[in-house]
Amino acid sequence: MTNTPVSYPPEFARQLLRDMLRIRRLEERAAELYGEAKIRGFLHLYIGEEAVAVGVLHALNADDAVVATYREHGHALLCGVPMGAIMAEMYGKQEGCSRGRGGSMHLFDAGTRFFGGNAIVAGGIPLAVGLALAERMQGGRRVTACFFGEGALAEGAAAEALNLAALWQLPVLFCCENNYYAMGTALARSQAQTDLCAKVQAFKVPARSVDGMDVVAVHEATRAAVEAVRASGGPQFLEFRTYRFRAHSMFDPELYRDKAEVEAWKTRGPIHTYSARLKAQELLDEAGFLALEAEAVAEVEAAVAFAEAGTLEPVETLMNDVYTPEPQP
Amino acid sequence: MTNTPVSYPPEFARQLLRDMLRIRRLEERAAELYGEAKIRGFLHLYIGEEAVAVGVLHALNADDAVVATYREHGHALLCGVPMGAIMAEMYGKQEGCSRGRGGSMHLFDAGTRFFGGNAIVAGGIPLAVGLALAERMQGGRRVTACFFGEGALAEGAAAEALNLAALWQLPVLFCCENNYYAMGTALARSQAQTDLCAKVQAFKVPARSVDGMDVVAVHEATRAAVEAVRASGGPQFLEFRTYRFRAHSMFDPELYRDKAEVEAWKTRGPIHTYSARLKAQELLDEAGFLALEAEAVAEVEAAVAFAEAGTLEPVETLMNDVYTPEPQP
Amino acid sequence: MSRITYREALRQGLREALARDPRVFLMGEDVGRYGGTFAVSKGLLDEFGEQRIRDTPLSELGFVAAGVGAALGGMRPIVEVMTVNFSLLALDPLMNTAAALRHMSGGQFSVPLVVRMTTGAGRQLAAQHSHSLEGWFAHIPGLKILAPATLEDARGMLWPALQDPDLVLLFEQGALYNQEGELDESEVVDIRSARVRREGRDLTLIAYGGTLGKALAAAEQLAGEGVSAEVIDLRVLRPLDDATLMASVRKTRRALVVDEGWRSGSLAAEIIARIVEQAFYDLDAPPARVCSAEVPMPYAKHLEDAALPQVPAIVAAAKGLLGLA
Amino acid sequence: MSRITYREALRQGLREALARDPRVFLMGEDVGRYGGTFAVSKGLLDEFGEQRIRDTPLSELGFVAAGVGAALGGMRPIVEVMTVNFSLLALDPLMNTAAALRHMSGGQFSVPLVVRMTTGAGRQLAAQHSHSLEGWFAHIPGLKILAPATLEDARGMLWPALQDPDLVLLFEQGALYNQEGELDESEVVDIRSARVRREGRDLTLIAYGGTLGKALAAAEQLAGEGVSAEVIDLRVLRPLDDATLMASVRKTRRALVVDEGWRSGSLAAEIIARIVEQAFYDLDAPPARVCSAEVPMPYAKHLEDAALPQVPAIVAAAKGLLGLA
Ligand SMILES: Cc1ncc(C[n+]2csc(CCOP(=O)(O)OP(=O)(O)O)c2C)c(N)n1
Ligand SMILES: Cc1ncc(C[n+]2csc(CCOP(=O)(O)OP(=O)(O)O)c2C)c(N)n1
Ligand SMILES: [Mg+2]
Ligand SMILES: [Mg+2]
Repeated sequence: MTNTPVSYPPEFARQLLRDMLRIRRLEERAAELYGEAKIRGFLHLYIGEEAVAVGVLHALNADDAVVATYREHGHALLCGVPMGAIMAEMYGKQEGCSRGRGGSMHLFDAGTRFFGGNAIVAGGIPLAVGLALAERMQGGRRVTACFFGEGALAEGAAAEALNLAALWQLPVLFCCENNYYAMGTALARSQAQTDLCAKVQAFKVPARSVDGMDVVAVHEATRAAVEAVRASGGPQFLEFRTYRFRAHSMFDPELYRDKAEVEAWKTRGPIHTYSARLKAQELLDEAGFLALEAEAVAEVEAAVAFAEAGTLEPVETLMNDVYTPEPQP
Repeated sequence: MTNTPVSYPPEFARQLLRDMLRIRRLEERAAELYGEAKIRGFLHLYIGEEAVAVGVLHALNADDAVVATYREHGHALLCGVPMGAIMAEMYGKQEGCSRGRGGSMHLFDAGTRFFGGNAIVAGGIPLAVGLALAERMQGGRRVTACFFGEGALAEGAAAEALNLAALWQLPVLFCCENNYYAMGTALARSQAQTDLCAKVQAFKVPARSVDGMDVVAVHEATRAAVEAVRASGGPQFLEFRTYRFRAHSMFDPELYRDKAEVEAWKTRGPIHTYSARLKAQELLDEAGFLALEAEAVAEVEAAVAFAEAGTLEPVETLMNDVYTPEPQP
Repeated sequence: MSRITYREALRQGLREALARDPRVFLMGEDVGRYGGTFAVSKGLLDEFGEQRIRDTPLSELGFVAAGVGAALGGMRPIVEVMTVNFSLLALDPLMNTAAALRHMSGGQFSVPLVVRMTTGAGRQLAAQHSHSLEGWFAHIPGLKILAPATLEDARGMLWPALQDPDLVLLFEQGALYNQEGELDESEVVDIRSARVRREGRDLTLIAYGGTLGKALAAAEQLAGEGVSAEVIDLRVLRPLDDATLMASVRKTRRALVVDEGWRSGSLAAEIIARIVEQAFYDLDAPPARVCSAEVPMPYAKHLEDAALPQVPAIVAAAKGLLGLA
Repeated sequence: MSRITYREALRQGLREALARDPRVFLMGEDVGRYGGTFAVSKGLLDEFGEQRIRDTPLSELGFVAAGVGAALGGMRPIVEVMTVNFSLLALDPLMNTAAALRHMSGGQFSVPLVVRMTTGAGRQLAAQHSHSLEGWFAHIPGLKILAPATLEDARGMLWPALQDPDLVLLFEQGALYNQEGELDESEVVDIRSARVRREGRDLTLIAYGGTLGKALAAAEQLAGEGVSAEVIDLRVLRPLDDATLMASVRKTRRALVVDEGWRSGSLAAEIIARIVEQAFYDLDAPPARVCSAEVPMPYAKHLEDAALPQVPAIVAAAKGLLGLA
């Protein structure tokens, strides 16, 4: 798969790489800032899995809805949330995309229909089904894409949501990021059925497994699935086989997996394999790569500067937005 | 299937009929008593489904555990709870099997390892998995049989429990009483996947569908499944296709199904078809049938008399057993 | 004025809302073909069709969360959880998501969802079908809680609840479904205030939902014994209408809360705490409460009766407060 | 005496229980290979093996209910729900089944299950990971609730909880895991009583779990200002130890409850109600409370701090009670 030619227009082919780099550099920086105690709480990095968010989100329209998890910096960014607003959110500044109240796990953006930032495992899945129901009832054609990990598929919420989506034929794209671990629990140690597509198909949701380390494979599979959702009105499920290169969160001592396993997956890293392909096809040269890198780093540093310059929400407004304010007459 | 010969010893062959009659007459009487306001609350009748409880429970050992639903008079009876204790429970008398505190939906009997009487749909399923876990950890060979309706399979609790049982290979016999309706909601209107065995197999629990109107088929399938559980240590799932001839509960106007459908199923009624087979094979004659009938009616009337003669728990002990009393020194 | 049951009043409210706003739809277990477990939604399927009267699978967590999503997506869903007992399966989307979403998103997303559920005991449905948890839900910031006790509120609370931009839980008292009376069509129903249902001088009885009728009956009986009890119907359990409560308590100087919830950690405790915080020096006696016994509800009628607040206990507690015991 | 953290004290308790009774086992998400989300169970998998240290799938409802079943089946399970926030997925087996089972079966089945969970805020984990719901759980009849605030209780409460024949919920305070101190090995730990952690004359501060340390700090500061505060650690949130509470309040005549739960419907409200019911005429001032703001917990540190009970607010409220404001 990794050797199939990239047949995209050069601009778009590079865009995919650019976006993976943007996520990678953003998160590497966030990890550093966590070390400096600028960012606190739980911080879950997506490093190694970037091909999934990038490949999927480039296959959606701007007005499609997206529901994600606590590992969602990349998804927010690709939905169009400015990097500065993401970084400021992690700093707890009111310039953040959730005014600093959400932090890393609760990025939101109404403008781009990015519905979070959900820190309850599987909690976003039935929520996405409801968004799709609303779309269907209003006669719209927008898709709701919902991201979650393979661990979430053991939750009852996932089973109930899959059934509802299939029963009512709702336009949901289920995007399962199978990175083989839920915190420290390997898939085979938590689910009797490790063939996730088989599990999901039994709910009558069409399902397909995809190489999640290959941004082109992700993008192509998603385009087909989104088309199927729009054509049929019903749900589709994609399993993206991927891997997180870092710990689950900043507290994880990683006792549960071999270094060798991590290293083996790293050789399939989505960024270096894809940029190698681009270079092999002469869609990119080293200078071009360095330019993209520099661009990403510059964006990150600007985001950090934005966050640093950000301000704290006054304590006086703490109680605002527990309820929606009454419209002023 | 209904025409295959009954190859059981005559005594046992008649026992199956006797037990179906006992349940039927008990419940018909309970319905009358509900009309007389002797029994209150919710009352869910099993009429039409008797072959399932009888066929299954005769395949279990006395010390196997049983977990049932709110439609459990028959299961309690076949586990060995005296009919009088069941009737007294529905009367709310302290001679009832739950001291009159449980009513129809909460029959319990520690002595026979009958774990209720659970009125939360699907609530008994993970409970049964836990009982089986305890058995496994203590090195026992007893099976836990768990009854529930097809509607329960849409609950997240069911999905989580099936996965746990398969993952940990626990000795549970899942007995799904598929009567095609959950209250007024037909299976096809509530689950995208109507092939319940396919759904369950996807969780890696071996599953088989059985004619639930044929007590012999139920019994044979259960014997095989119980043997498989004891041999493998792992779970088995049986779908019994059956039908309730009465309303869901005493409040149900039955707007959701055709009279014709009900009548069609009634021609397959488990009692008259089985007694016809016994007669055809000369394992039973009309006098023998009437004797069984008379016996059942007498047992029911004795149970009613027992319940009528029962006493009310003194109000003073209302608060007993919210907590377990301290052992007296 | 028209003669009507609490059930019919609720149905009228549903019908009006469905007719008035095409974004409104009803979803829950057996709301359609079955006609509603307690027949509240009977006939609505024929009138409004399958799209707007949606029978769901047995998946409380799933369809409540889907209701949250549908509200976010522009609809005005009414989700019926058959009884509050089963809502324990759906607390995560209610508390962790819907109630928190607006605040944690920095004010970006409101959840205009109404969840209806039947609450309360009194029908011999035993431990797993008799909870009164509306007061317990009132602990959760971000949601509003309504407890219609009158026909007017049964009919009239739904529409303002649907106009409310935030999650509203509407608790219907199961024991009231068959209660019949004259509906005052002219009453304007808000979802903000408590109401004085009977004026009095000597003490304030504070009740709601299933206990309002009992408090009124107790007041009647007390009147016969020369005691003038004021009766307040809370109506809205969150946020509480402190002003109405305190005005009454300052006047009568004595308060008795009647609450079907279990005593410890009841809404009654919160009301007592507020009275103490806001009106301590106006009190002539410690505020008191009559609640349910702290026991899983038994099936047997006499035990269930003993476990629930009853008129004689309310009368006795009221007299106790007045030193008439 | 040995120097130890709250986390290590909890681990000692687990290790001792596992060693002492072969029926005891621990199950929950990531208790094994990962080493425990908060490292409480670190090392136990190696020591006791996979049968007794069981990693579960992400299925809170399923494995909590399985714990109930395993308890019925003769084991003594300790189920870890990673944090109280996720226990909202498992309320049905806890409230509808385990807490009700003994009563509704007429006394036939007890459920000797211990459920451990992390509770509380203070670590910038935001709205979905910061609930303090232990006081809310205390509303439910049929269960017992423990809130260890000291090293001795962190180590010592587990064993008596396992001896208890009924469902016990044990809430560990997340913000205390790293707290270090001297463990008094000689202390006998019960799971029935509240404890006076500091004697005083002028008012009673009532706290538990995460607020005990703050109450003690406030008492210290008050002492510097000439105010003698008694500090009570509730320890057991259900059933409450009224005797210890009332003895102190009758002595000091003033009470302030410090509770990390949201204010409305808090355990603090229940305690105020009880004080009023049992000691009204002994009071020199209305009992008061310092609770969390009624807001989904924000991420930003300064907002989280503002939402939680803090020492200055406790000191100010205490002085207010004494008319020193
Ligand atoms: C309901 C719930 N249970 C437990 C947790 C704690 N937790 C956070 S992430 C996680 C692992 C989830 O694994 P997976 O779904 O595979 O997603 P991944 O983190 O691998 O992307 C767990 C157990 C939670 N947030 N919510
Ligand atoms: C969690 C839950 N939701 C809803 C109900 C109300 N209810 C009781 S029985 C029932 C139908 C169950 O159908 P099924 O599982 O097929 O069993 P059957 O009654 O047909 O035997 C419903 C919806 C309940 N008791 N528990
Ligand atoms: Mg994963
Ligand atoms: Mg059924």
